[in-house]
Amino acid sequence: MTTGQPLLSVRGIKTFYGKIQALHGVDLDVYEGEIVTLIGANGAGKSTLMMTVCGTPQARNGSVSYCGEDITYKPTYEIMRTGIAQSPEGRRIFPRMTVLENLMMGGMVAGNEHFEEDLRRAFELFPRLKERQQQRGGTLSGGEQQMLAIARALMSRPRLLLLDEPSLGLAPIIVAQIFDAIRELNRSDGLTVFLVEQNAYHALKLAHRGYVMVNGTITMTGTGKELLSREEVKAAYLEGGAH
Amino acid sequence: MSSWDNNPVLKVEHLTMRFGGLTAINDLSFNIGRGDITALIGPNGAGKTTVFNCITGFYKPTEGRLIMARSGGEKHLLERMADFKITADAKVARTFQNIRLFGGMTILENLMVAQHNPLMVASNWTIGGLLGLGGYKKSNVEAIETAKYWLERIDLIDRADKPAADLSYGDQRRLEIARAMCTGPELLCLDEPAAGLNPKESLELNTLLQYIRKEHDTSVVLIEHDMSVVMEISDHVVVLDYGVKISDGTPDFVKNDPHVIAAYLGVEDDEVGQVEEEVGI
Amino acid sequence: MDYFLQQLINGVTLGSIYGLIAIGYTMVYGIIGMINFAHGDIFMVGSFIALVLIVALGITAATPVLLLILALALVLVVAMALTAVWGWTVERVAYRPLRGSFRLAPLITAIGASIALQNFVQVSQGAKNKPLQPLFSGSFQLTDGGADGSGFIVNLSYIQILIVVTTVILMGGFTYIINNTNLGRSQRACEQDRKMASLLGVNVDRTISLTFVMGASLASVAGLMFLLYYGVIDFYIGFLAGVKAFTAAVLGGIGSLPGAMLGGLLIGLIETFWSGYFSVEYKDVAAFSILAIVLIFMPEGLLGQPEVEKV
Amino acid sequence: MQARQKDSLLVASVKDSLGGAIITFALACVMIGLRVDVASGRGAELFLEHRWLAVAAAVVIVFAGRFAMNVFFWKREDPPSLNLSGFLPKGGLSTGTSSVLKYALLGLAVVLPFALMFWLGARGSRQYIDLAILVLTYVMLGWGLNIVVGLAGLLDLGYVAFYAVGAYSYALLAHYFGFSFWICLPLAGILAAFWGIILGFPVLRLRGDYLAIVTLAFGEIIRVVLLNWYQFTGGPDGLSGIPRPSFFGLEFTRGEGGFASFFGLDYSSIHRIIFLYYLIFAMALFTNFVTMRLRRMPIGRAWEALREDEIACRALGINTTTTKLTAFALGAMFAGFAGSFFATRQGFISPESFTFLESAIILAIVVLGGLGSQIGVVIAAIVMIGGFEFFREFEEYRMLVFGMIMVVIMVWKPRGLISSRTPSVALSKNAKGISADLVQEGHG
Repeated sequence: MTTGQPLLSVRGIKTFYGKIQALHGVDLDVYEGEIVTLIGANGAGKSTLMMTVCGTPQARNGSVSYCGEDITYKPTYEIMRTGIAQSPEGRRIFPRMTVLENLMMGGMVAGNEHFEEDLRRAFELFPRLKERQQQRGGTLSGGEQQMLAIARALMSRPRLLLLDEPSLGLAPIIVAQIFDAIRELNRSDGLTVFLVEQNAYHALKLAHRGYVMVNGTITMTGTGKELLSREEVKAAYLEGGAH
Repeated sequence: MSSWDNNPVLKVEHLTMRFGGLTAINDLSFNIGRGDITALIGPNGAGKTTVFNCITGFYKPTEGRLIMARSGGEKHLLERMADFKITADAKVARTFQNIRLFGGMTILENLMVAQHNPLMVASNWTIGGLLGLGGYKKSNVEAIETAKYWLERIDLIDRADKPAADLSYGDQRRLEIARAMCTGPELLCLDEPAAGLNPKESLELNTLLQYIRKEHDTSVVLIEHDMSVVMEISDHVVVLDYGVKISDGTPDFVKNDPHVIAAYLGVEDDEVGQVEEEVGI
Repeated sequence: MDYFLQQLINGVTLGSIYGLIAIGYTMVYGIIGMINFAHGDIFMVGSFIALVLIVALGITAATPVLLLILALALVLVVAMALTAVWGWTVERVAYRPLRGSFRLAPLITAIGASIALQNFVQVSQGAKNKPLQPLFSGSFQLTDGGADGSGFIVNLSYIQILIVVTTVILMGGFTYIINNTNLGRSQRACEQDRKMASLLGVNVDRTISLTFVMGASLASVAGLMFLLYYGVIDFYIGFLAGVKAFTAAVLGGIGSLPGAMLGGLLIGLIETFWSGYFSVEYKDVAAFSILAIVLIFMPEGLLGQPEVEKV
Repeated sequence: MQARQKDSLLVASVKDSLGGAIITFALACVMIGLRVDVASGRGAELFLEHRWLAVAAAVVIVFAGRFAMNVFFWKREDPPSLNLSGFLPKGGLSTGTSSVLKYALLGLAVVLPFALMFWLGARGSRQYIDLAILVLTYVMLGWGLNIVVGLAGLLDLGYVAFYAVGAYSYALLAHYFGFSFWICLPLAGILAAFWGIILGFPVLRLRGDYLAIVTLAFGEIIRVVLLNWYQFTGGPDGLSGIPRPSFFGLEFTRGEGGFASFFGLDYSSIHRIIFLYYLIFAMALFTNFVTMRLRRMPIGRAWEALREDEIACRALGINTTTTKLTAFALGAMFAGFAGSFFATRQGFISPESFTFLESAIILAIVVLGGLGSQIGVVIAAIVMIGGFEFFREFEEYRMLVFGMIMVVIMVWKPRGLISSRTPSVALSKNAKGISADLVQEGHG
């Protein structure tokens, strides 16, 4: 699976917020059809990496390429029209728009002709959203918002889906549902998924490959299973109770 | 009865905070022992920062009481006080998750601002100081001395005249703590002090916190995400999840509590055994 | 009672004009969080463009009614288009270079743009009042003043009907655009979360430009209405009308379109009733006091969203 | 993206310039090409004047200008503007240059009236001294507003209201009670400060633009009240016959007991002008002295901290309400002083002098000068007010240019001309200024 040209390729990117450097030269590849996860502690720079891929903020050094094309300095809206979609950290649902309108925003890039079909599929994936189509985004529960954020991203018919902490603040049962949906999308549609997670256990179980990020650099990489059994990973992220 | 219940510096009783329909904290009670380093931990979105905002007056709790007992014996009901009064009178100081320094002011100035209230008194509310009356000058020198003391502690004395925004992340964190200490607090609330720090900076932070606790008669309560930091330095751990307390005790007690493991792994309680087996912990 | 009815009619007419201007304020504030100080002057420019076009086309009260209406429709469309270019240019020159810069900078450029526009019109069109002969003079007489002629005669003039009807049509069309088109949704999306909008492929800069274009064209409609209703304009009308329309936007809840319309209506009514029953001199004090009171005691306005302080 | 890069420099420049030309045509065709004016002598009839040449000129100028800029600067890979910026001081002036400039300006201000007299004689120098008085008045107002906007970060668009309160306080106190200037000056300041507190109390919890708008509203309310309260304020006719100031009791009058005869000088009206000059100079220096001194005191540091981060201030136990109020009141007090000076200088005041435009100009001086920078205010006042007066011949175009310059300077230097902040306290002797990029501008 990890042969040929990667779909997304990140090389040596350094990103700054003002004077503070958040990424210190990150290399990372995502191949077509994979689920790749990036795990790391709060503030490690995972979300920054994901946003840098989308060009907001832009990297100061290094390059991001997608399908072999350099997109490092493209404006965000152009990047998002090339088949990349993101469900960002904190979900960022438009709170004063209805669920349906949120999905329409997601579908704008894809145009109108597939809208009905895509909508039907989104509702199949997350039936809860169908019940709540006319409800405003801000009134949804956390889990529903997360579902909406993913569905909204899917409405643009992406080749590469970027998911930033879909499990954040959600009850385990909802997390399980969402991860099932991701697995299903990958298996049946061949959707490539790049997943940022703090919830390392589930993420590594789901992913084909994983990267571990500490303080803005990648410290480890391997298949999900490999990383799950590495002592360092365990120590850092599964230290919940027992040693 | 644990040590923190004998002589608590802060008693949180039945604290509840609702935003609209959302209950961020639900009937939360715990004690912060005097002289302890207490850690408030829990997964993201568990309501830790909301607890801090209630303690420091930025939110008014929907229900519940927060009783601050100063070492001199006076008691303050924090839920009834304006936020600035909580720092000024009840002697509770805090730092913020997303560091809030005065970036355009120098490091020294940041520490001087923190001594605003005593300096205002010394300057007779500006009037005396403006006219150049003696008392203010002396207090000003003392304030600079206090600032220097803390600058030496956090090893920034050489950069005292540099703008705070120029500091590295770790230095900013420690400066924010030093600034809070300049208000002379009896309870210091730190919101994720170790977030984004590298191991060396984490270590420096631990040293600073131990020092504060030992030398300054200040109790510390901190929010932390990273369990390893917490286990090392805290005397008492309170674990939150979904706005309720799921565990409360010594670090050793907490880290073996199945509820905590479940919350941290993001799995249901009854899954814990299976998951532990699977990953071999 | 009859006097009251007359004031009501006048107030609704005035309120329609304020409402049209207020939309420009509320949308721009909603989308980039700045008070477009030059918007009142865009309204004034729109009014002048309409005046020039009316004179250039030779429209007078003597023009046959059908032709008159067609010609005015033409004036309306051309004025909307040209004023939109003015609105676009102001945004492009004075605001866009400062996006993401310090908050005070665009405020100063807005004030600068306002001063420049006012004085540009003063230079190019002269400082004198420009009176326009009334184009429609007819009216419906709603009451006859009683049998003995001692009562108050309530008039509903054609021009008032024209203003209110045009406003209602435009508001309807505009609401449709905002609620049901991709452009409108993009605008609302930018308002609520600009970064997320760009993550969904929305060209934020273009959307903001279009917001200015829409606001300016509505302001030009208000300008034409103002010209027809009062029959006289000068280069300074933008300031007061602008402040009042802004008050309307704030009263209705800034960022909210129905709020702007409601606020416009209320300000129009308050102003006419205050003038009718209390004192004409202090009618501006009434408007300014409402602005202050609303901002102090309910800054979210009637239909706005309360802001939550983030710590 | 690629398609755009294929265009050669020339083609791209032509395209862009054509766009600019079309926009210019759309802007100009009606507003410049046709002018509606009232025919004199024919009642209120309107007639049209055609000026298509002006439109053509505008279009050509924009096309040519954009074309040149495109070819030489914007579209080039290596714009020469990069080299050009090397000549400009980075982040404003360095501390050294700034302090040299400060003393040079101070020295110049001290000797200015006599130097002018020496060169131009009493008659010839009068208009320049008058202009210098005007500039100094704006410097003082700018310094006063700088406390509110520059230090405390509170956006005040109604500052002129306090200027009006000061002016009317003096005029009315002198009119009804016959108080002299020297009694009224502090009273005017206190009254203005009092109004500052009254207006400030309800509005200071507002943030940002909302605060700006409410202060604008208050400014306008005060003006409209002054305009309509005939019995008390004389309405639009204003108040005249306001007493002139005296030099320690000596009036500037001809004959026995006047200033000239006391000092054995020949009477000249220039004495009073020079006295007014030094009066406003002293008042401005006093404003500056107090501000600089306060900056080094807890209250001043609290103002700046408030501008940097209000929430952090609250967490440090600072009462933000009273801190804001003191800034507001103090700024108002200096405006009050300046107002009573204005009244005594003019001898006549009316609401016309206190329009929103005045507030906008004062704010522009503060922001263009560089928020919080005292010397910046001086430079901006000289440029804006002095430059403005020098263009008196182009009466018609002056405000147009004024507005455009406000836009251009802000776009060019959003942080103002002098944009570095001096620390209020330092351990080392040679502490550097802080770049304005780091300094916040406040939220209130």
